[in-house]
Amino acid sequence: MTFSLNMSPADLLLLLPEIILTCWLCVLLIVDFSFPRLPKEHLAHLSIAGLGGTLACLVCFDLFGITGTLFSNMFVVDRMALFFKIFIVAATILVILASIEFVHRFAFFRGEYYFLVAMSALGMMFMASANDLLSVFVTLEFSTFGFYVLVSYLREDVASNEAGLKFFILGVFAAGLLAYGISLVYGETGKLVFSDMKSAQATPGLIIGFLLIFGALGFKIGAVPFHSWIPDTYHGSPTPVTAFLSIAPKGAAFAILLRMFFVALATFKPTWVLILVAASVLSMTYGNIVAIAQRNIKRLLAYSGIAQVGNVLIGLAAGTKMGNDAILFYLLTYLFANLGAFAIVIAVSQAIGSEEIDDYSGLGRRSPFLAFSMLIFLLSLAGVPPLAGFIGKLYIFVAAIKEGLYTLITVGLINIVISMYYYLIVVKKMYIVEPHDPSPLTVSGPMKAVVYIGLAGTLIIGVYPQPAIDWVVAATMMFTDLAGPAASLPVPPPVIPSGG
Amino acid sequence: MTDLLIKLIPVFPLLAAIANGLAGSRWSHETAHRLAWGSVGLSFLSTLGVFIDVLRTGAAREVVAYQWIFGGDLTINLAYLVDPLTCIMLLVVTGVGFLIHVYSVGYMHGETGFTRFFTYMNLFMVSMLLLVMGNNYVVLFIGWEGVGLCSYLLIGYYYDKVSAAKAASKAFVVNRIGDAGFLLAIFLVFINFHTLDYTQVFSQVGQLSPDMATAIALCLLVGAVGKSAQIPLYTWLPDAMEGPTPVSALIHAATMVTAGVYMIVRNHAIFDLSPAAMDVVGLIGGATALFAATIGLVQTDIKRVLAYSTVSQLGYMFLGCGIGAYTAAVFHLMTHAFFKALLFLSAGSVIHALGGEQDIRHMGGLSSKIPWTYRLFLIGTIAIAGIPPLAGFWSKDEIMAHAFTHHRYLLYGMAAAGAFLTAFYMFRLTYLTFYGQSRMDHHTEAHVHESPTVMIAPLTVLGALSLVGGFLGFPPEQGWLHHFLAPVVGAGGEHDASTGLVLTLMMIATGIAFLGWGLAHYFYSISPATPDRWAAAAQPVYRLLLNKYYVDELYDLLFVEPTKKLGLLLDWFDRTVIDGLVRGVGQLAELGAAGSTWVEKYVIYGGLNVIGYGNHLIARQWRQLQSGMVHHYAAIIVAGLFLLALVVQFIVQR
Amino acid sequence: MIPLSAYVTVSAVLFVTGLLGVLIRRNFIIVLMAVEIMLNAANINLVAFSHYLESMAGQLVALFVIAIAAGEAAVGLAIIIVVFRGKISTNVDEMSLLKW
Amino acid sequence: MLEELSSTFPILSCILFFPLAGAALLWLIDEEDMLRTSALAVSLIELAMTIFVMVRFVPDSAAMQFVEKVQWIPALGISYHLAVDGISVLFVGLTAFLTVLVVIYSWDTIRHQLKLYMMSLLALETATMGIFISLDLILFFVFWELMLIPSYFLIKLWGGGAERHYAALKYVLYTLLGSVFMLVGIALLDINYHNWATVHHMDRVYSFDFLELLTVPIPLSQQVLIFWLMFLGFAFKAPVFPFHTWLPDALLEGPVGMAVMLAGVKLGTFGFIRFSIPLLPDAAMSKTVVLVVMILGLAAIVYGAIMALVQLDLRRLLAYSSISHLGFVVVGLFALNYQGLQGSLLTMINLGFSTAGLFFIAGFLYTRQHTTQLSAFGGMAKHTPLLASFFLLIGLASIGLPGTNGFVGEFLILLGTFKANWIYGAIAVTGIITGAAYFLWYYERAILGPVGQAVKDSIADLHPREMVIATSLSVMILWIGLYPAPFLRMMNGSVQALVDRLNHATVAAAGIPSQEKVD
Amino acid sequence: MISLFFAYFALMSIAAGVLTVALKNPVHCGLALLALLLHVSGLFILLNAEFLWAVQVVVYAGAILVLYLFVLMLLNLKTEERYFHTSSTYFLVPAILGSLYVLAQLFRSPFGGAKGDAPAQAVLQDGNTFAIGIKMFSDYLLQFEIVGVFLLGAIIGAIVLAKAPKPVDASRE
Repeated sequence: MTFSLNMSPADLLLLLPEIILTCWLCVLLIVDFSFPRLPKEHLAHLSIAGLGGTLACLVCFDLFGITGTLFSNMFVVDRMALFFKIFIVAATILVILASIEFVHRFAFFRGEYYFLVAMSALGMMFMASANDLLSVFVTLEFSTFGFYVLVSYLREDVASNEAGLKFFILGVFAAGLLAYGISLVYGETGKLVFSDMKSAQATPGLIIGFLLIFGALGFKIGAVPFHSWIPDTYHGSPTPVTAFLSIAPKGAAFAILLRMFFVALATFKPTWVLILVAASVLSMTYGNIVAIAQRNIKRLLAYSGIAQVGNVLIGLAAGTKMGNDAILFYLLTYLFANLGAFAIVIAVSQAIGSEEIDDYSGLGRRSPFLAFSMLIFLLSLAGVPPLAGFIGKLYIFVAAIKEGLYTLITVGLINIVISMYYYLIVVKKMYIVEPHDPSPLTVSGPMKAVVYIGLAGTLIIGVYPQPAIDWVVAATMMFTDLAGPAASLPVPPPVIPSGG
Repeated sequence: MTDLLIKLIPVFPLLAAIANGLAGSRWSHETAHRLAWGSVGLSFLSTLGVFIDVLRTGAAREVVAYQWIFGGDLTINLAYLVDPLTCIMLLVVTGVGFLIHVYSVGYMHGETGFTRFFTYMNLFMVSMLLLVMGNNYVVLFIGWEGVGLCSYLLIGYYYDKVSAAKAASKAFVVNRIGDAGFLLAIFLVFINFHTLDYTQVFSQVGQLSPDMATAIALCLLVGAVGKSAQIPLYTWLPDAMEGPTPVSALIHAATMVTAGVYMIVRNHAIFDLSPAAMDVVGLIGGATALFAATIGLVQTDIKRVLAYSTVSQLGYMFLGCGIGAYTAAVFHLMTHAFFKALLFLSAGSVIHALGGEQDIRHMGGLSSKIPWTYRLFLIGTIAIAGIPPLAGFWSKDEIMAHAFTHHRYLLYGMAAAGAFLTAFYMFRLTYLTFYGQSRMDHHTEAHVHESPTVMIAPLTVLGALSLVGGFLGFPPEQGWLHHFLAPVVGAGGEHDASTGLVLTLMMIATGIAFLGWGLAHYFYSISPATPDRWAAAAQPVYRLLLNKYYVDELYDLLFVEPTKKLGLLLDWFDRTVIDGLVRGVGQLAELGAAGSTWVEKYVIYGGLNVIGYGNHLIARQWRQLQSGMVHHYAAIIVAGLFLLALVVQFIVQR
Repeated sequence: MIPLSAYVTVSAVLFVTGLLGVLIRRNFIIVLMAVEIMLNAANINLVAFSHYLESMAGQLVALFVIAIAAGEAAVGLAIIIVVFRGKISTNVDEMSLLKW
Repeated sequence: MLEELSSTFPILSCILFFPLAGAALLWLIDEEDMLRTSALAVSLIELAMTIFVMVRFVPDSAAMQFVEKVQWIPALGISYHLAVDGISVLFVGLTAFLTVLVVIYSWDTIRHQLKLYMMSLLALETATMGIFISLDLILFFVFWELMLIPSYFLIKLWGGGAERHYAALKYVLYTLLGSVFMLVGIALLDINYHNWATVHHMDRVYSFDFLELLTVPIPLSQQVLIFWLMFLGFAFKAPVFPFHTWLPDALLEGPVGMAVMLAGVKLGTFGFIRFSIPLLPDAAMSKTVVLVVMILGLAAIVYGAIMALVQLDLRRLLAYSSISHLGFVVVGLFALNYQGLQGSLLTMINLGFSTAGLFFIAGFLYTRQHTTQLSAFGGMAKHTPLLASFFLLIGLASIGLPGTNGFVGEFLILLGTFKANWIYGAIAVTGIITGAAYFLWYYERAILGPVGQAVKDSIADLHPREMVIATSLSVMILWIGLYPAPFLRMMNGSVQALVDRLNHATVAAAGIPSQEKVD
Repeated sequence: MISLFFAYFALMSIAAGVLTVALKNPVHCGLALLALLLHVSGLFILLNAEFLWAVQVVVYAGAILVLYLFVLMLLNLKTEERYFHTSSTYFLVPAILGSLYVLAQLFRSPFGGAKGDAPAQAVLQDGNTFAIGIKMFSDYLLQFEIVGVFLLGAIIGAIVLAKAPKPVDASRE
């Protein structure tokens, strides 16, 4: 038993983005402590700068194809990990931009807010690279941790406290499940790294273990039946945190899910497809239907988020490379639409101090810009062409239909109609109902920037999605062996084409 | 040259109609009516030119104006066929039409919508000309519906009268029933012959199976029955008298209503193949002739009597067609056009003289006050009653003779009875109108005046035609008309009757006519109280006749009301059930259909129902799951895990 | 020699106990303790497997689980204090402001 | 010069996006008169462009013309593919024409949020144009869905009825429900192509391109499945009989302009003839499909007409009459012979003039009496003879009087149906009787007769703008009725190609003779 | 002998666990948890995991549990009147049944994972702590670092949440 750390300093390069961010976190902390009188906006700018640097580093990695593995395959930097890291960092930057104004609501520790947000981002970046069960456990808890604090950040607000407490209890409960699941899987395989588990047998311990792990990850993405924390937590949290929570952890968790299902559990595909189908159907139906009854926009978006995750699970259930492309692409479209929508919720809540849908009455008059953007985002979420959401849904449905998941598709499509209904309720409020107070709303610069970025993303990906598709297709290169015609599909009769 | 003339015939009135229609309000009434009758006059002249040409060459002409509908195996041209039959029809239409246009100038003088009237009249001329000139079924159909439209417009000329508006709609809708039949016939023809041109159809007609021929013939008959107001679709024609009198004369007596006869004669090749259809035609004709005549007995409105008489006379024409006496039918059509137009216009003159009074119970003793009208009306009466040597006698007798010599004694009997009744009610009309004591109120009486020359002159022409028109078909079955039409309808109705029989039948017909006259004379001149007594004695019959056998009411009861009821029912169905399904199924549940609609509610419309109904039923139930209690949430997670474990168990065991 | 299944059974029973504790207890702090029981169950498993499979990985995971549990306890108790300040209660039942 | 222009210049893209650009332009304008004038100018220029296309269109050809094709999302085989052929070219013109009229109509009838209204209208025009000229199914779907947004706002914001919110939502959700099924159908087509392409080692493995999909055989069972999925999409939009309940609501509650576009531009049935029938000929010809669709169509004819008989509100009546007419169109389409298809196509165009025209008339009446309930009218002919005349003319066109456009289409449909099956034909013919009945009865009660008590004394006849609308509609009605040759020529080639495809449709059939391009 | 120890530690752990969940007074619960932790550490000893035993006793029982008790004291919680949920019974029975089922499944499971590279002899040779250290700073270095940052975050988070508001804080800006 000898010490063997086979790592050159060059290998550390693979960790560069994380290292940058970690160092920057320390800088943030030090600056915050050293200059208590520094306006906190500067801290925001500082953290954006750090995240920007990280993003730039990640983009360079992606452009130059820098990939590799570290620590006996436990830390993977491949195109998919890079995709999700870019996704997470981009989301974090947008969230911080959207928070700048909101932070004034916190009575204390305004600087630490940025630290915690960035720290969660760091955790999620590690998640995107996690390739073994221990990393999954550690990074998952790491990223969730920041959120425990962030959700209850409004210390004076009972709702925020309650949301934090509920989230925390369910979170550690899920952590308990995860730990136990990991222990079972470890017992059955003797391994922790996903790629070493390929030859595992379907023993009860393994099944229960992976079910528990799936439960914990499902908790993270908010899929029914592990969704129960979502509405309350989204509702009670400070809105920027909700926005962050609604998008970034989902991306990170999907990275793990993809690795787990397609690397560790590739041989059990028929089994987990059915689980995913069940979860997907439940998520879509439950999320969409309950969303109808909501009166609070954050709650509505929470339920809609549950439903959207159901849609993403359709892609996962397809179990093909195309399905995975679709997941990545869908998440990308969801990033812009959802963050955009939350940005508007933040802006409106800043301006009128309410998050009730009723108070969106006449937004079309009071702030045409916000209302129009909200319309675009909601329609994108609903999947109306030519917005990004439509292409995303289309991509996922095509992938699923290719695998013959007709039931799933039918449920999904009906759900689109239902979802249209409650999105239209909001639209109706904004455009049709007369405002109680017709005074125009003001929107701060950073908020406008977020909305513009969301709009640009939604529209550009909708109208010209090819680059994005190319990107996600490249990002899932590791699943290439999954591609190709599925054997289960009937081959058309051999007829010679005489035209075209 | 002739081709150009043929093309021009419908163009003149069309131009006039367009000019009057678009700009009529800009210029004076004089300009308008000059344009109107001038154009018809020009058409008449062109017709004459064409007629002379046809007479000279004896050949049919086909002229294509332009390609209308085409594509695939179907080509329909807007094209004309001018053969002897068309010529006769053209002469009648343009000739009588011209006279009535002239007459209208006087009759319509001072009416509001004077220009509108002439626009419609000219439009009618166009349609009628297309109808008779078309070389294929579809052009015929354009004219067919076009005249229907103009009839609608002209019946509804006094549109602010509710009765006029209703009558107009009724005429159109009833006609549409016939049109539907006609359309079916057209489709059948197309399916069997792959063309709709007469010449091509009739040249291949031999290939037709008898059953198909019967089908086509019956469908055509439905169309003809509608347009020519035969049983069972005659009810619109009496109501159509709501229109101005020249309209009644032109459309509802002389031309449009005879279109059915024209159509049957035109398609005689198909009818000839189907004895069954022929029988139906004959029976309908005979029945209508008799039936309408009985109603005519008791009517008191001068125009309505004439209207029923028209229906009855059209019945004769159908009867003629039904026994294959096409020439006779066309002959009767022609003479009928003369004398019925004469009668209507004279009646119009009477009405004009009386300032709008139409009820014969309020007339009487007019013969001295409006002598010209009286004389001309009398000529018409004698002509229609079938007293030789006036026009009506020859044509009607020919039809009856054909019926007899073809051993259709039932039809003959009907025709004879109809003839008797015709003579009776026509003379009744004459007596009540022109003889006896005046029953007018003083105000009306004071203003009685003879119509102006512009009205009397056309009447005179028509009177002359009624007097001598019959000789076109003299001697019976060998006349000029028969020879002229022979190329189209064939010799038609050959029979081996001896001259003696023919003469005998003539005598009988004359006798019947005189009998009717005599009876009328007795009733309304010698013993005016008798009719009332008789009416009182046979009260039910009288009422039945007076109410026109309640046919209108019957139709309402049988067709109109049920349809409306069905509509209301469906409307209710649509609003309640179909919408209800969508809105949520509350109402349906009340109807006890909850069980069957459960699927719709929760499955099909499960999403949709959440919509308008606002209950958000499922949402409200499901959101209870989100109770706010953390341990419930944890329980949900655990339960979900068990659920998924069961799913896996299920798969693994399978 | 004690069979592996004995350890697995002990850990499973403990795990179920913890799980039930989360579900049925009203007091947040006890709920948190129940979660600790669950984590301990996992740790027993991990160490037992580590021993029987002759690999150190299990023990390391258990070590990390303990570390994470420590962090969780810190933050969790902080949250409870915050909530207690607002509500003067640590009962789950009284935490249902946010629902539906 | 002009020829070069038409072969290289992306005229269809211009037609497609010009109204949208115009809408964006309107955003900048605040002054109301300027807004109206600009909107009119935009729609007129659009009309001019479509007329250019129609004039330059080579008639009697089945070829796709003015083709523009650019890869859009190659990964999914989605392309930006625009073209017109005989089936779609007339719709392009119709849409532009109706938009102009709606703009004119809305000149002073829209009193609030004029800018948004005009923008929505122009956006609607773009979406509608897109539906007609897209040859890529996804592109088509994009516009299909996009159309909902302006429609929703148009119904909701400017509708006259109290139930307009409900109506707007109902419309959107119904269409959406149908279209999601359609999307599955489209995706199945793509998957089918994909399987084929993979087996035959073709370069493109995915394609949503209409012309490419045509070349690939589809197994019958698959065809039937796809057919029904797409049928749902089109049937909800059309709407075909049991899916129709949104239509009366939308037409009654929505503004007249929207009603004109909804009732005048027959998107659903266009979908049948553009995509369903050519792509899925075997399914379209299979017994069950024909039987079911025919029964639905006939039921719509009879049902719509009977419903219309008892309506007391003109717009509701028109809605049901519209359902009845759509029954004709559907029946004609699924006669699947030359006359049926040609007649249906022409009737779809015709309805754009007649039904839409009647909605304009209803709008005129509404402007005068602020309702279209029968009780508010009576004897209108007295005070408003011009209105009465145009009402009659357009109404007669809608009931198919010979000499008007309605006859040509209806005649062809009935002939085609009769050819296909005489029983269907015979049932359909009854529709023309009831058609006359419901129109004339309403006309009689509203326009003829003595002047109604509710009719205002000050009621005015058509003013010049309304005259422009009514006259231009009447001209088109009579033109198509009396001399339909130019229109028939435009569509004949494509209809012939479609019939040929149906006649030779087997699983092995590949390629429609409309592959060659005309430059 | 070892079996005897195992039986003692195992049964005591389970009993302590049940007591933790079932006792009324939160402080008693905390003490029961302490008993549980200590007995579990005994199980670790039986499994040759001395380092973990130490960690369990020092960190878990020593630090974490004291924190719990500290908070319990701080909040001065009284014994609850109803310490179970009223609705507990509804899911207690199914949960127990389900758990028994899972337990049975687990009992059937072989847990025959691949043998690792650390046989008991090798570990005993240099000691368990040494073996853990070698692994920790080679393969698991990254996770170790992550946990380091994690604990930093946890500290800051706990401060952010629990630190009592001071006038200084309010005037910081």
